[in-house]
Amino acid sequence: MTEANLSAGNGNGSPRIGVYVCHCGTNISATIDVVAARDVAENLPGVVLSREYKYMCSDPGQEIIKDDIRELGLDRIVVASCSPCLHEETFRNAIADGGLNPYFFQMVNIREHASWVHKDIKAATAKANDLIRAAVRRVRFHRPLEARRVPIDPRVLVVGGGIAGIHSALTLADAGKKVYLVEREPSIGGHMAMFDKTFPTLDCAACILTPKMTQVRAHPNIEVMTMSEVVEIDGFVGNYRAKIKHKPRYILEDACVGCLECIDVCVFRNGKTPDEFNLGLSKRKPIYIPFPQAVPQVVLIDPEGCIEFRTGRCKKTCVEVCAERNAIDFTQEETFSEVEIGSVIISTGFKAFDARRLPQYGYGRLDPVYTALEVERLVNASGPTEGEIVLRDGSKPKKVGIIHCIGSRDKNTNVHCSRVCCMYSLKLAHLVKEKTDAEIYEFFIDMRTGGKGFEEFMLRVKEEGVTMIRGKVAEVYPEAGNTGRVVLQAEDTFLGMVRKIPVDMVILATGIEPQADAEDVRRTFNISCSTGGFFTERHPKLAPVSTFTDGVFLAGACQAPKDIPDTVAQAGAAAAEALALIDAGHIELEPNTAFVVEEECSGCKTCVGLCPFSAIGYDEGKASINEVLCKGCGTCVAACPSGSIRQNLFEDEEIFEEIVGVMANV
Amino acid sequence: MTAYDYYPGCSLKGTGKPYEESLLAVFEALDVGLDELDDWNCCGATAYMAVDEKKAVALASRNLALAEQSGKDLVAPCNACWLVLNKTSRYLDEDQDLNDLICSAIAGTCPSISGNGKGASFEFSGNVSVRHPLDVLYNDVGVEALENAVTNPLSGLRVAPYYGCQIVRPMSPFDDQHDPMTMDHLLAAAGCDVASDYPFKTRCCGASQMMTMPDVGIDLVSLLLEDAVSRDIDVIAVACPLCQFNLEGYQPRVSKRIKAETKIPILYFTQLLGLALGLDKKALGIKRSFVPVEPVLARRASDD
Amino acid sequence: MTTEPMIRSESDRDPEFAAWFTSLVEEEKLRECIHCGVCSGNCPLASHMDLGPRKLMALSRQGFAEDVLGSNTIWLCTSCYACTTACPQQIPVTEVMYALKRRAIETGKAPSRHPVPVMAKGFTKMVHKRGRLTEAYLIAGLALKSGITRYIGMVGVGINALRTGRVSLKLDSIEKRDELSRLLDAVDDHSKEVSVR
Amino acid sequence: MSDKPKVAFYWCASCGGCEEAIVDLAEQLLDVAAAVEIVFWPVAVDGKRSDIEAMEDGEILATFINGAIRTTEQEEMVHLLRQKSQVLLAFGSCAHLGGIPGLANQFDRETILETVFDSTPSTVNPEKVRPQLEFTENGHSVDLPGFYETVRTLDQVTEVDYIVPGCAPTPNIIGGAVGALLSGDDLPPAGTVLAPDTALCDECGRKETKPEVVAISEWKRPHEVLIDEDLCLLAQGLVCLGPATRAGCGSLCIGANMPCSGCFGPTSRVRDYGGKALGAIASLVDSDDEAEIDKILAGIPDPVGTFYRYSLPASRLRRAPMERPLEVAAPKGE
Amino acid sequence: MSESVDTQVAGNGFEPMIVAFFCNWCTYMAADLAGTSRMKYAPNVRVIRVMCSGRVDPQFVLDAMAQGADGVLLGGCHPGDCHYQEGNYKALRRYRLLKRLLTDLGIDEERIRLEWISAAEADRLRDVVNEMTEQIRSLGPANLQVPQEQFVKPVPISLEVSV
Repeated sequence: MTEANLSAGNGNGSPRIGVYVCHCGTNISATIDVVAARDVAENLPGVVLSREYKYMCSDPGQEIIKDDIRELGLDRIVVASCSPCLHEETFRNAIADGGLNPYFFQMVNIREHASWVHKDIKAATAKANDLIRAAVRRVRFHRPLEARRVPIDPRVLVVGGGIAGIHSALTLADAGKKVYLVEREPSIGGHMAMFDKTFPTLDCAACILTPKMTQVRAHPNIEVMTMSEVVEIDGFVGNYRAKIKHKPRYILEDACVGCLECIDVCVFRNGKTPDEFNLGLSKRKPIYIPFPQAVPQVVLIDPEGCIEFRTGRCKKTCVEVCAERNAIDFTQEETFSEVEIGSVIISTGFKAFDARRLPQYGYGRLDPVYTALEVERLVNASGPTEGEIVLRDGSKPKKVGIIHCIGSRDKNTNVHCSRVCCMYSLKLAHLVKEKTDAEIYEFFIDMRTGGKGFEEFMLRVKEEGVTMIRGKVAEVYPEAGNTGRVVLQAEDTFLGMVRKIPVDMVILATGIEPQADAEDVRRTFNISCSTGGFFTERHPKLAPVSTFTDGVFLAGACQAPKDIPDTVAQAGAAAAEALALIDAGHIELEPNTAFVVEEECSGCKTCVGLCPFSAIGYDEGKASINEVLCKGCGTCVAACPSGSIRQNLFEDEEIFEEIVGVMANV
Repeated sequence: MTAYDYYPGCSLKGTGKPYEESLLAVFEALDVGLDELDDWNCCGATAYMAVDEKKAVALASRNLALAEQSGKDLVAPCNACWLVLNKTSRYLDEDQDLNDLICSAIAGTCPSISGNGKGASFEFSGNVSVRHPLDVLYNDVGVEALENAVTNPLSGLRVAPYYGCQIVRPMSPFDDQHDPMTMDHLLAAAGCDVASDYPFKTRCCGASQMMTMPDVGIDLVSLLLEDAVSRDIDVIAVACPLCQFNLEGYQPRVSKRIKAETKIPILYFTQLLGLALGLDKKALGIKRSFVPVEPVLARRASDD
Repeated sequence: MTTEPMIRSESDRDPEFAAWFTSLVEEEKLRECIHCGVCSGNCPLASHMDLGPRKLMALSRQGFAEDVLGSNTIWLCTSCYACTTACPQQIPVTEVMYALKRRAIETGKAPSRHPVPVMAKGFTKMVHKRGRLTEAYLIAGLALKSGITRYIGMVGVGINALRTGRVSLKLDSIEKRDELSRLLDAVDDHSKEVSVR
Repeated sequence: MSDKPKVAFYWCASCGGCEEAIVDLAEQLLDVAAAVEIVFWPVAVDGKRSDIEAMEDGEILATFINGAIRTTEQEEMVHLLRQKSQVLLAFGSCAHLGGIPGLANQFDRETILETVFDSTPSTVNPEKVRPQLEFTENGHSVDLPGFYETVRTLDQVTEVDYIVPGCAPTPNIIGGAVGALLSGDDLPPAGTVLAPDTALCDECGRKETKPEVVAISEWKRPHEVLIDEDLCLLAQGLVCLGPATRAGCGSLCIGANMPCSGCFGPTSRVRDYGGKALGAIASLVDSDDEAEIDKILAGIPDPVGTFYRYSLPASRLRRAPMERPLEVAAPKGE
Repeated sequence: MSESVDTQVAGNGFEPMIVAFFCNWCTYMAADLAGTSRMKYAPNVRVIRVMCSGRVDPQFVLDAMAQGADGVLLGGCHPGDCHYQEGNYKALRRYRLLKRLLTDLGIDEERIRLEWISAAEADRLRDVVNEMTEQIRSLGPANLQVPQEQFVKPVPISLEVSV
């Protein structure tokens, strides 16, 4: 390509380029010789001006660019600073303010990709120079573009009906938006519904959650789909379409009034199946309601346990008693439905660590060993023991050990800190102490009480006489002599001695893990996971509820372990982000779409089948790209055998020039 | 008939003699061949590693090199030997520099392995796995074959399986690290009443300290035995000559230490399997126990 | 009543030792200890140790070589690997113990008549020479070198072993003794630790 | 001396097919011959290098050069003719892109010489005699041209005004080129390939038979299958490079039921014919699994020969890496 | 490892130049994350951002090599994770054929590499860059950028009769 192909912004003559090298305080300038970089840039063809400055993204920094555009007639801008993911938008806006098309701009990433990852100043500076040279060469070929505007469907899909999903859904619905709330369990409520009290205020979890659940049920703008899962999603921001699978409940949801008579008359006199909601600490019948406050207030049938399903010869007393409403339907099958939405909030929550994975703690093998979640049910008034703390052998514990960090802070299981265990362990210590007056030992590694009122709560629990031992229990084994007790062996690192403490009850503070199927959810919604398996936010500081997929937001523990207040705050934030999108009515997208140059196209159709979004059509001997459907991947551009497809912002010339730029010094 | 190379290790020729006797008898009864490795040397145990690492590796490597000549899997009944040989084989696999060093040393100094003459060279092919008898009996022979061969089930004999430390840690290629079960299953197949409540099946017995710091050793053994006494264990079954000697040899001192009469026979699991297979007690080395075994067996008979 | 000073000044630290120590395990893993105490809690010998593995590691990281190499902790370790498998930071504690033992012997910091190093040395000597170990001779040698009195309580065991035919008084050795000792000499190289990976 | 415009033809590393192509103009040739004076055409007309050397600079209106540049003599002649001509045309694929002789750039010079003078089964050369640059006997000496390490295209040696593409150029293309030159007006910018700037599909008779989605699970070679005479060849699993190749030939090969092998080279938008064609062809593979992809692509046994059949010297890499890139100029054995 | 790579720059030895084409959504982000995590790796790679590995035209790879790159690294999303559903598969298909073409031409196969690196895998990005840099360092320069004068100098067939 020759200089003749250059398109100057001012319409005539050669481009007038301004280069700005940012110090980013010392983030860049400590490793990259910014003055040298500026000098190198100054001598590149087309560069009219080159500056270095402390903080290009600051207001004064942006003002410099604007002034230079106006005063020196710059028509191309290159800023060498941080990642374009961070400030590309900032500088484009500044350039537009300066009166130039914002796409006459190229950003060079010399911080994340150079100064922060190298130590050798010479090598890092050489790399920065190469990258700046590439940008200068490339920007000469930029053309004026306009952002694409896409309308936003105001309906929102909320995936997961725990406290995060509930709060998001209510916020959106109160703002007048239609919400589809999808929950895979038979009731919304999530883990919070299982808790007894919440730390540090000791509010009753049910007392604060159930009103919100009822609101969800009653809200005209919310459509709750339980026993349902999103199996497929396609489209793009503002215009998604989700396919939802509904598992059979064997009850007609609209007909059931939640009288629960069918449960009473079931041919099973007593429950035989471990009750999921009580973690198996009690039994339920095959026709049941998950818990008294369940939403929807509708029973369901578990075909595994139901005689009718197993033999087809049940008396069906349930059907008899429901004759009037006729809500029971043994023939229900899995169904699918589709909804159209503009944005999605993912609030799929967490999975409690399975303590069986650490056999040295005896869970599942030694009767006195419980998980924290089980104890939540034990202390709960509506739990299997109606709030009495009774052990599996029927006795009340006199000595209780609580072991922190089970499945957290452990490279053999999860490296991360689960963030809530210290506090919920203190809460359980308090509750168990209150109910049994047992002697309680908290074995912790580090007591993490960073939160409003948390430290005060810890002091209160100490005052109540709970013994704090700094050291993780190494082993739990049955005490000699058939006492039924177990011995906790740990180094008390305060004392520097190993201690053996026999107790009646052990509570394992199990950590928070991503849901077992987080990987599937991630794929379905095309978002990413961090190393630990939690969903990745767009930016850890500045976009904590956004994802890299526009219009898909995160709320709650699916993003990282967090407590209820943080979950609710994040759920509100996710709802607000969705509302901002909806109320803008449209969204501006990168104009990086591809287009076919008609007179160059031979109609070979190579591109047509390659587009995953069916954006390429073929008509009258030529291919053409539907700009609305094009997402700008550029696959067709690379494949076009006659070079007749271009991609805005990523034209062949631009990339070839970048190659020349980075290689120019070789 | 499947056959293995057999690496007895020093103990099985001394204090662990009944282990060797019963092992050979049981394997023969189950039609599994064991061919003693020609001119094997000491594995080095834990002591050598504490003095000189490279030499410790070289020492164990010589045995692996010998075993590679037949290519059969190598059965090492002593836990310490089993671990040292396995660990060495892993080092050789993972550390190429070390592997080169050892191979060239073998080539240069051991004509009986690498052949005579100049340019003798040696390379590990990695074709030999080091196996424990528990592994072989459980995974190769199988519980079912054993069950079928049992003629004299040891019902009513309350046996605590004790695995010791070095066959489950740091590697546990054939069993669960925290709750190993292979011996439990084998003993159950022999009809034993397996004491699954015995909590210390992988706790270190302290054997390596018994000679050097007897007080410490006695402490560790006491813990293991005291618990067994409290649980009415008839016999503790072991899979390692060091554990056996340690748990058995000091019971009079333990009795004083815990202030309770301690007379629990410590039998190799192979001895128990041999009894169940109806083999001759003498051939199984039962008579070589310090703690008399007959009373326990007799009590079982009277319980029947 | 003797008193041990419970204060350490910076001059007690040996930076070279600290650097050697942290380089034993790749990726500075040894610095990642979170002091949960599981190693000590799991250690069957912790009850007899002056430091226990956790404190030993902490002192080593800080370079207190004298405290570490002079401690009984390293000699009490029986290599049962309970600490290694339980460590939440996956620190190979047992292998580090081996390295500390070797360092103590090499630098002459091992207590001179302490039975553990004495036995270890006797063991290696016998194996180097004969290729195999004869238990009775090892014990006899140990008793002579580290003080015979402590073994008086062991006499009963010895008699039992003799009675049941479990003691061999014949010094065992392999055929190719010369090959083995030449092999061991050929790898006499202390330039690099290999085991802690 | 006539005042008809002077025209010259010259051949470098080529097969002679391009000369044939001129003869193939048939009656048209007579028209051309009548309109111009052919001052130099070694293959057909007697003439000496000295005749050209005697000419004024720019005396020749147009010189058509076919063949790639392989020897010193070719290079000298090309420079000479360039000097004497107003317009220099690269004629045919070899001059344009390097052509078939350019495939020699997969090997180094020594390998080629060794093959030719030594190792082919039909060679009998026990003394391993090789031609020499100079040979003197009885005071008479003869010399031979030097042989370059690398084959080059004409425009890598000298400035080229126009390109007449094809292996060989088809009569319509030649006719168009000559016509444009003689009419003298509206000449395109220098460097232009005198053929349409779209791909061959545009003029292919089978275009409309190509389905919108082509996904290939097995590549086939022409001798392996019965080829449907109407259906798009790519759709039949044949590696037809028409989509990547400049139009203008009238899709002659496809008319003869053979896939396009790319002699007209790329369109002006493409910098590396082979790279582009390879990208397009590979994209059509119907698998996302690496092993299966490899299996399907194994149906293209010789990627270099397939995608760079006519254009290796014109490719971005120009040739296979040389063992001793800095030593090539030094004669062997010195 | 990372440090040793970084410090080798100071020496006078051969420094490989690697041109990389990174997908905006995964490998480019991983490189950003490596930066925010202050990981250290070899400074030999020059990253050119594309929206998807599917945008990478084999011409780019050839062009970079022709201009003197000693290696070319392509970074895309893991199979099944493409931001555009399947662009990475297109990249894979082209890469497999291109790699064959290059190795047929006699170019070391280590010089071109396609890696799947998700946005979270900064450590992998670091390791891949370091590993590739070291591999190419040991291979030496690619020498694919053949200076013009080497085409121009005449080379005689042979001056003597070989024995």
